[in-house]
Amino acid sequence: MADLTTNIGKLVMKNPVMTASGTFGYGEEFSDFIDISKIGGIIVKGTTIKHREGNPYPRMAETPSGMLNAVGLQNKGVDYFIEHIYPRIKDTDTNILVNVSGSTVADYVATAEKIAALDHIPAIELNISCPNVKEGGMAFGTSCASAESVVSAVRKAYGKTLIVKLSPNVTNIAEIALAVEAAGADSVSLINTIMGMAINAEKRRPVLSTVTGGLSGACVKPIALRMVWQVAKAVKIPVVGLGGIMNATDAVEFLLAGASAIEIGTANFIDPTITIKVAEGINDYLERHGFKSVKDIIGQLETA
Amino acid sequence: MADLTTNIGKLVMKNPVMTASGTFGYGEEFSDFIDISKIGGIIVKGTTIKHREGNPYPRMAETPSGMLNAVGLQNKGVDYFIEHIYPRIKDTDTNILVNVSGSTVADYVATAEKIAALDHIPAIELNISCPNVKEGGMAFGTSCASAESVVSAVRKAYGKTLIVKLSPNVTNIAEIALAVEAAGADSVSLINTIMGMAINAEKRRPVLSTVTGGLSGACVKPIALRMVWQVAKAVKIPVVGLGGIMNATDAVEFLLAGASAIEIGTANFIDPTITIKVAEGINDYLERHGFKSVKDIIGQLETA
Amino acid sequence: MRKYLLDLTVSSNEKLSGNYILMKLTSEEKLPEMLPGQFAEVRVDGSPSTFLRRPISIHYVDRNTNELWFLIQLVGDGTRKLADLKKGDLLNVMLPLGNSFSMPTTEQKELLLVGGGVGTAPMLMLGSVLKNLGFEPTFLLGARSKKDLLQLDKFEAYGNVFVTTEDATYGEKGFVTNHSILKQKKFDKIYTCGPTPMMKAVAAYASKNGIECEVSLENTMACGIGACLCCVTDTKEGHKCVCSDGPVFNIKDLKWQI
Amino acid sequence: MRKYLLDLTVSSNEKLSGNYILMKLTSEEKLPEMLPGQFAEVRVDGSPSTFLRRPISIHYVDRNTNELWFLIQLVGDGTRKLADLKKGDLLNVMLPLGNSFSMPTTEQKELLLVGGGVGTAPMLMLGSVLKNLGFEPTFLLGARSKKDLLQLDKFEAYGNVFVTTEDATYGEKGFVTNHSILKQKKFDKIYTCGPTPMMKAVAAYASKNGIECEVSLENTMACGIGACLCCVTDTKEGHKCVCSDGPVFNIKDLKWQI
Ligand SMILES: Cc1cc2nc3c(=O)[nH]c(=O)nc-3n(C[C@H](O)[C@H](O)[C@H](O)COP(=O)(O)OP(=O)(O)OC[C@H]3O[C@@H](n4cnc5c(N)ncnc54)[C@H](O)[C@@H]3O)c2cc1C
Ligand SMILES: Cc1cc2nc3c(=O)[nH]c(=O)nc-3n(C[C@H](O)[C@H](O)[C@H](O)COP(=O)(O)OP(=O)(O)OC[C@H]3O[C@@H](n4cnc5c(N)ncnc54)[C@H](O)[C@@H]3O)c2cc1C
Ligand SMILES: Cc1cc2nc3c(=O)[nH]c(=O)nc-3n(C[C@H](O)[C@H](O)[C@H](O)COP(=O)(O)O)c2cc1C
Ligand SMILES: Cc1cc2nc3c(=O)[nH]c(=O)nc-3n(C[C@H](O)[C@H](O)[C@H](O)COP(=O)(O)O)c2cc1C
Ligand code: FES
Ligand code: FES
Repeated sequence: MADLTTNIGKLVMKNPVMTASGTFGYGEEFSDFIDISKIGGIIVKGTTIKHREGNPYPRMAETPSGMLNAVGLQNKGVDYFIEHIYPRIKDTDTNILVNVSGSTVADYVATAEKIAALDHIPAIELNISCPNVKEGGMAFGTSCASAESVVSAVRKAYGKTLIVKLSPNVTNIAEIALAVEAAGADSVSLINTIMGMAINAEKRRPVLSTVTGGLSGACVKPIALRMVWQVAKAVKIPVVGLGGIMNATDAVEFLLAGASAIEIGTANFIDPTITIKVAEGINDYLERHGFKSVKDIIGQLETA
Repeated sequence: MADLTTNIGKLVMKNPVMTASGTFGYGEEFSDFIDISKIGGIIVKGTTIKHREGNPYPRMAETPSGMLNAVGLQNKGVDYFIEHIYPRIKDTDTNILVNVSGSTVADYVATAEKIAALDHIPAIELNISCPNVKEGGMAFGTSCASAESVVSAVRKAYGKTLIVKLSPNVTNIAEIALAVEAAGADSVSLINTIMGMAINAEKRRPVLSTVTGGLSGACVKPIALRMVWQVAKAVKIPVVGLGGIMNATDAVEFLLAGASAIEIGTANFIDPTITIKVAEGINDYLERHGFKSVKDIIGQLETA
Repeated sequence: MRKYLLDLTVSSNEKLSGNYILMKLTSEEKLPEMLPGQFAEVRVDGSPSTFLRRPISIHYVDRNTNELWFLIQLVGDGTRKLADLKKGDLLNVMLPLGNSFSMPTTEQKELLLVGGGVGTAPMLMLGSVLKNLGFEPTFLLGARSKKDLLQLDKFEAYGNVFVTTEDATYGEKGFVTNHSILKQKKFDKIYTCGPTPMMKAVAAYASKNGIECEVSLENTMACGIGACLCCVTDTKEGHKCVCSDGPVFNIKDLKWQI
Repeated sequence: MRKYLLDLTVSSNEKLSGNYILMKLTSEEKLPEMLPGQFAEVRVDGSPSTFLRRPISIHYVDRNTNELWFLIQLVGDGTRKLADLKKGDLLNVMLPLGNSFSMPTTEQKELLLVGGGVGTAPMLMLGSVLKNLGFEPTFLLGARSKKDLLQLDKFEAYGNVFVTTEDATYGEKGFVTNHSILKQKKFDKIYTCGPTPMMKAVAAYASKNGIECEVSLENTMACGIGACLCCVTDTKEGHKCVCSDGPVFNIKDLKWQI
């Protein structure tokens, strides 16, 4: 057994596999299929200061090797989370992270402050990259100045590990990552979904209620991998890589490209046991290639 | 038979199907499989002022529902094209367009001027979006100012139909399209490839010689469709839509999203007869839905 | 209820009239508990255009032969690929998913089960369960045409079957809500599954006549287990997931304009 | 040469020792002309991870039975899917693609055909053509182990066959370039196809001994017909496409350091 432990800021994880926000519910939904405490970290649903109903349906469209979603951050709000959900999940023997979203800087800060008070939540993932909401969301993640402003504000209010989730819908993601690093983030995670669209030709109408939605799944992997590589070269803080990871080989590719940990999203829908399989598969890879620790392959892509 | 004719600037096409540059050679390569004069337009390889060897190999990697390429504009230069290739293809009974690339504004202008002198080339597609070259290429297509500068310079030198091919690797493609329109383009085409990357985990090396490459094929369709829709809403000039079109339904989706014509790229590799099938399929769609002309569906997506 | 991820073995896969298949699946282990109205998320292998699992209702569970039945309409690449499966092939399923039809209260004696098209699928399992509990359910099944009427003989084993076809090739002509049985008999509870317009018409009939009514909804699904929030429907308490809060809803909880 | 896009019918698909298949395809029409060294681009259906066609060499064409043979090593999802094809299934192919091995000049009598692993595939067709022209070609076939030696009996019909295996399970131990036949006999022309290190060793032997040598290269391909420029190799005249300028190159034109 190789050493799979990895660190993101002050966060120590038993293995580099986390679940991507919005694709794994609160973890409980998967506990009939796997022992969720064996996952390195569970990032729960996008949580906002107030209750959000999300977008009207249809919210999903299948695409070649992927899917579009337009959920739009449906959640019952941070207070409901603290009162009703946190007590149920807090003693899971793994890292539980909250994905924090908002429409204004004040929203982000207020939500982060409330989460900061929860002993069993060691880190948040700040979502400045949701393409499915009208206000805020992705807008914060598509310019250096706005990314910087929201991250610095949250940084002041939140002392534990702060991971900032970046949007791929930008010209230069490394630039945004640098701004976020300068603003005090402990880590960046990428990518959130890519803005896409589906049309029903027979009906001459968009498939999604919101016309556009966020693309995820195997199809985005080449783009995600490129961005993780670009960002890992640019910043000094640890990078969490995700986007289209479907199996252990994909996960190893992200680690080689420079990710210190990875997240699995859409693949959970196709195989609810995939997180465990990927953690095991990373171990197999390390053993087969004679590496003692996952840290021995992080960023070890040879490009010369 | 519905009326399939469509216009791009002064260019009249017998049907809205064109071939995407770099995927259809000079057309001749496909003439054993189809009557290439039945295609609405053939856009030949990216052509530069001087001979280019392109990138070292490997230049190709397969990805989920797509592929990465790193050809890097290999071509024998515009003079060779004019002397050796143009005479062979000029009498094909369809529109032959040249895709013009360059490293500097002067290169673009010089190449466009030489092509302008060719009677049987009614239009050029200005490629300001190639992700596979070190200098120029995509750099011109990722900021409004540089896009504007190269397009205005070429506009002065080139009087026939000028289509500008946009890069999807940007935060706001509608903004770039507006800059290009203001600079005098007759049309915009989109999307070029999306920058991606592939890694061979066993070898811990990138698959492509250039590390990153351009993603194309079915996987990019949702992104391309979204961008075509955004751009078509923003500009007044006609839009040429492409990116992941694999069949007639895909093509109809782009027309509904606002494209006046479409291009087929990667799909030619899987089915060398696909251009003809798509043209026929568009006709079938129009007849089945009782439309007399393809113009009746361009931009007719109902989003309300 | 505990959910399982299982590789079941195809014991038969029969092409029915029209464009439907009846697939029977078995396992070395005893099949898990399943309730009427629940469904499975089926992984479709070898279909390049099918990325996600496909939701398919529990049509019937034969505890004697340890077989699970699916009744499937072939509408696209995924379902067509399922039709290629042969005896002995494996099918990966997540099940049982979702809630279920609720059992009648002590006052509810006359039960009407209305199915339209392939929406008849869950009605067989429901009918068999109700019959086992001592009820004599009435089935009202609607279809485009005779060839779209599925499993009639099976339904007849559990209750009286009434039929409408749109083209009058079998039973009464028209839609289920036009059937004369609705005028002849008074029902205490209605269960329905089928195309949305049909279910809305049934719901309207039920609500006009003060009859309790449960409908089984469809929606586009990604996870099938309440994790992704892709499959919501409007209810009086806001968006609810069809996959985990449903697929069965009582019409009094929905925001249908009926 | 005219290229065709054809749906051929599988007439047999045999699993060979090791991890290889021998697929025979036929057509109602007479199969088109094909030359030794040419290849086909095969569309693999029903394999979600196989987006592009797969290049496969013409292994042999049996004009009596109107059958085209492919010899395929199962290395990934695409080739494994091809192994599932059964008699009667259709396979969509573009063919014949690429150039071909050049025929010997009048001075070239002793011909050596060196194949390594599945690179032996085009050598059978080449051997049969040379034999038909009156030559007595010599085959030198290398493999990891006995189980990777393919079609030996077929090769023997067209010439003398010498063998090396890396593990000494058959023929001489070692690599093809260590085989004693190279010391015993003087060849006028060498044709080779196999792993690049093997072909380079053969090319080095040929160039040291002043023997003309043609190699059949592999590369990652997208179109197979010279349209996309994805498959280039370095030649003295710059980048050339392996699919249309090759796959066969004369080593004097390549920039190999040998
Ligand atoms: C809870 C539930 C239970 C179901 N039970 C059954 C069943 O027992 N038997 C059965 O045959 N079908 C059932 N369905 C529908 C079935 O899931 C779809 O027909 C199937 O997913 C289509 O897959 P496909 O790949 O063949 O078609 P696709 O290529 O995905 O789609 C073909 C066409 O069907 C439409 N479509 C696809 N999925 C759905 C959907 N979920 N709802 C409405 N339209 C859709 C598409 O828009 C398209 O027009 C059920 C659906 C749900 C949500
Ligand atoms: C001109 C030509 C002729 C060929 N003739 C034959 C033949 O007659 N019989 C035969 O078995 N194979 C032949 N090949 C190789 C064959 O094309 C590949 O083995 C096949 O494409 C692999 O597909 P896959 O989906 O099974 O594997 P993939 O999943 O695509 O790949 C599996 C592994 O093989 C490697 N690989 C894939 N394609 C190639 C390639 N083109 N070259 C080198 N490595 C590759 C991948 O990097 C990976 O490690 C030929 C290749 C060329 C270019
Ligand atoms: C249905 C769905 C809901 C999502 N909700 C969120 C969310 O609430 N917050 C967030 O940061 N990302 C959200 N995402 C994005 C994922 O966390 C992830 O970044 C993206 O899907 C790419 O990874 P994947 O390809 O592995 O799915 C969601 C994705 C999906 C598919
Ligand atoms: C192998 C290859 C070579 C290409 N070369 C060029 C080029 O020279 N000029 C250009 O503008 N686009 C080039 N492209 C981009 C295509 O023209 C097209 O924009 C892109 O592939 C998206 O369309 P598709 O998904 O239909 O292939 C190339 C694409 C491929 C796959
Ligand atoms: S399909 Fe994911 S919540 Fe219902
Ligand atoms: S594979 Fe396209 S040029 Fe060779």
